[in-house]
Amino acid sequence: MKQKSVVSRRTFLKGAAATVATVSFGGTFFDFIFSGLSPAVAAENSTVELFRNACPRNCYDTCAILSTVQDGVLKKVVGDPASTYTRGTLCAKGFSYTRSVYSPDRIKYPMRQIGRGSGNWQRISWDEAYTEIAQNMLRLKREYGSTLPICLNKYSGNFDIMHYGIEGMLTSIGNTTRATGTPCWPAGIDAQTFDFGTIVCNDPEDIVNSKYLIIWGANPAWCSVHSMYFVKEAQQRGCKVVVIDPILTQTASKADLYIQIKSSTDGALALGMARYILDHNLYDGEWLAKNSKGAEEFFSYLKNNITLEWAAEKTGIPQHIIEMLAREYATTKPANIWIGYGMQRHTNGGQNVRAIDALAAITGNIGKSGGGAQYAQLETWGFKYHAMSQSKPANSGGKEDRAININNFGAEVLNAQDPPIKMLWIACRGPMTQDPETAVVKKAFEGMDLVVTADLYMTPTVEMSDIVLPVTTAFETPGVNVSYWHYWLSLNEQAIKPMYESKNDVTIAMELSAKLNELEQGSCTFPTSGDLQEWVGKEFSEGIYKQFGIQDWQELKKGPVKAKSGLIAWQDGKFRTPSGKYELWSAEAEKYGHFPLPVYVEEMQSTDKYPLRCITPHWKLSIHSQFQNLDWMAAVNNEPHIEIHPKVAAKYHIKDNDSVKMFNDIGYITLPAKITETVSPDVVAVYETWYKNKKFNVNYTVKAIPADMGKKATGAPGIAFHDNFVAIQKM
Amino acid sequence: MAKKIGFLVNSDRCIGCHACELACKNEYQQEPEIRWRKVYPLKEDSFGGFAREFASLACNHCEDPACLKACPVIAYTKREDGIVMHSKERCIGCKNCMLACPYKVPEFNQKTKKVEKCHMCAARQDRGEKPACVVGCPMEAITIINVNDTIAGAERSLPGFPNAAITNPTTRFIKPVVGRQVRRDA
Amino acid sequence: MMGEWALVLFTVLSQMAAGAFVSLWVLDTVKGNMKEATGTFVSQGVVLAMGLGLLASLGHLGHPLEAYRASAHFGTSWLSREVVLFGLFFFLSVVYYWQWRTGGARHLVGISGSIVALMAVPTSGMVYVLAAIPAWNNFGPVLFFLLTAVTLGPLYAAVLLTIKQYSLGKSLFQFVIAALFCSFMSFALYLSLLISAGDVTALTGWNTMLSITFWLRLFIGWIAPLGILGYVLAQQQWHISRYMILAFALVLIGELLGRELFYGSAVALTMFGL
Amino acid sequence: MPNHTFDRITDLAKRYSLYSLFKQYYQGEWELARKAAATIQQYIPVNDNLSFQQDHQLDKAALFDYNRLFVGPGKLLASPYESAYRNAQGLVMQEETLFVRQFYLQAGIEVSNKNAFPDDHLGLEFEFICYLLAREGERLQADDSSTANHYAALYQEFCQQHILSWVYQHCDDILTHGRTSLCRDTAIALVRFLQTEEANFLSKEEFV
Repeated sequence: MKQKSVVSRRTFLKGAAATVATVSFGGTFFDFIFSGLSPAVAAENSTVELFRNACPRNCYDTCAILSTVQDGVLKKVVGDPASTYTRGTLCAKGFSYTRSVYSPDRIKYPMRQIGRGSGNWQRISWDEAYTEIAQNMLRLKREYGSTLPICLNKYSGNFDIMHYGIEGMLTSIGNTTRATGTPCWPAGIDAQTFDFGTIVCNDPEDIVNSKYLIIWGANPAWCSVHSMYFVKEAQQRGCKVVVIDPILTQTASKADLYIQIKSSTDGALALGMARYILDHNLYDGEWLAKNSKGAEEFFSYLKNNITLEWAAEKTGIPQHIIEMLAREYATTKPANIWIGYGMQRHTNGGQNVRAIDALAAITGNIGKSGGGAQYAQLETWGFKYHAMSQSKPANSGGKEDRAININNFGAEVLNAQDPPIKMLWIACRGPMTQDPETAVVKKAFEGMDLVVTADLYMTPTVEMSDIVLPVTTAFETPGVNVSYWHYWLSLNEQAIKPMYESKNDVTIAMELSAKLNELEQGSCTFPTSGDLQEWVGKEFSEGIYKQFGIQDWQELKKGPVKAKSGLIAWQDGKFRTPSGKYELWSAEAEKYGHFPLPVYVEEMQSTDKYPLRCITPHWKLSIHSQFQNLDWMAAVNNEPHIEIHPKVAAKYHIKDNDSVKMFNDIGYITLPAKITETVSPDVVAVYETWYKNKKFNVNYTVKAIPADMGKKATGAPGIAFHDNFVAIQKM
Repeated sequence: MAKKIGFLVNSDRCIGCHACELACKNEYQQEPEIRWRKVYPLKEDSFGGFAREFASLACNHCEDPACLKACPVIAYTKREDGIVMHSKERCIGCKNCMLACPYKVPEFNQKTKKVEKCHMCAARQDRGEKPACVVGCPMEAITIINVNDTIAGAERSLPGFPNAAITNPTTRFIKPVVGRQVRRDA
Repeated sequence: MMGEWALVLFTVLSQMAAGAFVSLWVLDTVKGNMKEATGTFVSQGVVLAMGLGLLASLGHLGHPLEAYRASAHFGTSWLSREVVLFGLFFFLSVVYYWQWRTGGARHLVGISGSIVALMAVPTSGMVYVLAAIPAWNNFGPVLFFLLTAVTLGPLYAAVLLTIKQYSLGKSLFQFVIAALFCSFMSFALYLSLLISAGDVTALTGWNTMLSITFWLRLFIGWIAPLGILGYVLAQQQWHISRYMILAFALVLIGELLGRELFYGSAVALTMFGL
Repeated sequence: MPNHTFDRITDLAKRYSLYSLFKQYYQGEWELARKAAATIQQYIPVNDNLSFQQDHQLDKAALFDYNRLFVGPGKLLASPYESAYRNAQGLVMQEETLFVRQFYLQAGIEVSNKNAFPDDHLGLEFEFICYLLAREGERLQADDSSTANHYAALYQEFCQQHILSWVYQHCDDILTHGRTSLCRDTAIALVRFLQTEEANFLSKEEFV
């Protein structure tokens, strides 16, 4: 349209002048009043400051970051050399943070969608947002006699301790419904809770002391980049690194020995090895007698039910390899096993983890530097959770919070009765991209009176929301972070001002509380004001100060600190099980409907109709729906792909890069093929992530099949993400 | 003889995580399509068995750089320590160096209408710091070496790397070692 | 790989101008019966073609206004040498035109202009002889650039001459037919060499063979003009100007297509197969 | 006051009033923006059949259109940030935003909520122009033509270095993506207005 027809000045202004006179502007012609601008304060010379930040993502490494800020603008981020775990480095995602903070796609203002899913948005002020939310909450309380119709779905988008204030916000309005459990690691937690009493792992920097390391169903080269340095260091010091994984992952490519086990049969391999160890008297009877309960029952189970031939047939691994593995593991001391989260996302995931734990127990490899059965640790999470622990208002109705299973969210929201669920609050979460059975989740969203989502970008979840609240990135708000793997504690300072009208989740809680109390005094107990730094300070407990050897949290401004004790799991031999011992036989497991012993439970099998197992691991350039939408990541890779074995590809006449349709009875996706020998003929791999302008979501094909365990420690069973059976065809 | 420096790319340590590539972009905050350092996937079967292997490559700061020879405005100069520098002021955007370089290193910046490439963080190294990619690599898979030193296992090429005889690059490689693999290909 | 219109125009026009200049000089010295008006007109055509070529080459630069600096690296850069030689050639062609116009002693400028022209064209070809692009790392670029000059140049000169009613002898026709035939045969040889060389080079060969531009170039640039000129020779009607103009037009289009193919189909060394 | 100064002031006042309308359109809440758009389209007759009249009744559609183009929450279809047109991915707070910040500083101005709202938002750039024109007018009224000319020069430089380098493309995006005539007609009006300003700069250069 840019036609350059230049209307001559005279004619144009003559036309305009005629009308100007009729409408006056009030006051003199030049009554200029500032609205967005203001006189510049003394032009101070350019200042460059360094701030301590921490990456709050759902990742083993939780890196300590040093941000460079010039005149209030974040210029670059580097790893904080003070941490001996991340050693001054980040990962590809961490290095792209400037592109996230200043992305043009960031949501800038609170907005209201007129017609959920219509794409018609209206900008509203924070006050208008709070008013509508508060009125809705109070209406629901009146209508249903409690705030239970309000449901929170919050999980791993931001693991900064302050963000537990979101749970606190919901508690402070009364009993509410909570999407409980975790899609990530629940079966493994329950398994280790039955075996050890809870999950504790060695300090990952201790891996260098292992002489034999089995990485079982984990891919640290993609999901815990900094651990790989210590794995490599261990290798250089003579440690044999074995990787057991259905997929020849990036980690497997670095292994001394890679075993391509049939997916979901890990328990059979572990029990086969245990049987060999038993038969050849390679077990540590002394350790078992002193520290374990149920060894005899376990050994008799092995003798009567487990044979090496069966294990070989079950796992697809030649018997002599199982024997070699068992012998090497049992005789090389100390021997370490790292149990991955992918490995337990099966219908028999929990039992498989217990079988692997049992290997570590019978060989006495527990409580030792360089040994153990590493899964995760929450030992460094002993905060006060001040922001989370709020009291419920007296008249809020309902007996207690209601839990629904986060891993079957859509169906459970739809089926919730007396009272039904009428309002959703989504924060640090993306159900529309991360949950199974996306169609059911969408149906649940459609049935709501009000959906509020706090997010940074226009995700599919925000598209299905009524109100979107812009939130701050880690660089715009104070916080504190710990990891579920390493033992470091990092402060997160506010490096820059919050962009646009974005707010921290705790600020949102405070201001919503103010509005609720304005509309109905006493309807919300959340404090209505407070400096965010002070909130951070209040999270620190005596235990944390003792554990990390600091007197005051401000010391963390000088850099991250490492826990001073408890770096080797179970070194004191005091197991937190009912018996105080390692329980091969767990009455607690029986109580939750599982076998008391780590017996083998049959894995889910493919069907003729859907012969291929689709494994959906994490993608290396994203954490779930985060990072892959940034422009730097898109420049490295901007295309999902399905990894197919050459034999399978040949059968379907698929060549490299051909477009392939992968489908089962609940959904389908289409994406380019990558022909590779790194998957086995019975498996295809599709990495789960979210590309901002592609209709790709592998979860269209994933059913909400529960994993076997998870209820005890996390409140709900996990999801058997990798028991997803599909068929493929060339497009 | 002056110390000649070059990159040592240890593909045995490299896990293809692209941190080096993004550390470089983070240091210089470039446009997305400008990638001074790229992590190339190597063919699966190049080292026996099948494995996900990578080589992280930026400018190879060659002994006799084709870019320097081809450039009509003498925008390229090779420093005493071997770093091949590109002068933004002199470049007229004729892209002749992009044709001449066997490793596709020089890139055309649409905004400045000039070519640019990795300068091995010359300014950082002059300040005694290591290049951003070297510091940013979690596996310490990229290091700066004296090209004249003999380093165990260091080779001048990798399968798929264009013939080193053309421009005599200073980059040295360490081949990845693929362990024993028990695979189910039946 | 680099379908650059600017370079296609520059190379074809500069080679045409060079070829035309030499043709004019040869006719002038051998025959010596050329009227000054005709000579002026033809040399003016040469200057125009060369000028247009230089102008087109600026379109390829990120910073055209600083193109003058491109001669700085004469020592090692073939591109600098090309810029210097074609710059010099352009200057000499202007002087030659001026001497034709003013009746000055043009012999010395004619010789030196022709020498510079015959050096400039291969130099321009050498710019593309790069180890990084195997398909070009051979006799190809220089030979084809020369062949363009040798086929298109005389034809362009001939067209200008016929416009000025200069009677062309048979020899010019024979020369052009021979040149065209040689160009066709050498490209066929070059193509078969490429395809048999394997991997990246072969890929370039196949890229060429399988592209429509190649087949268009084959008919328009070689077969059609050869047919016409052959017919003209057989009928001894070389004095009829419209055949000459038609042949020139066809060869010009053929050369432009051929050059587009030259730039478009070349595949550089790949990095690890990417 | 000599009449040619009087002419200059009234001319300045007209341009000032139009710029402040565009400022409100880009900076104000929706109600303000809608009113500003309506007033603009009265001054700069965009199309004869005055189609924009009935369109304004479709308030909601115009509002959603306005938000899809300039506000969000999805990807902005006609981003009102200069950086969206000056760097490949439209990242804010990069050198493009900071060039604008330098320019504001030259005139002793800065964004009040600095580093929270990028300086190169069109609403802020128009406000900066209103400021310059207001100071020019005020100086003319105080008969201090040398300072007035200084502000006029600043205004011209800012327009040429910033506004004119991207706002046409911005208006193009509005016309490609805008659905309602309220947004489209305001874009056409803006283009016409800026074209006269551009012509004004050229004609001034001729006889100066």
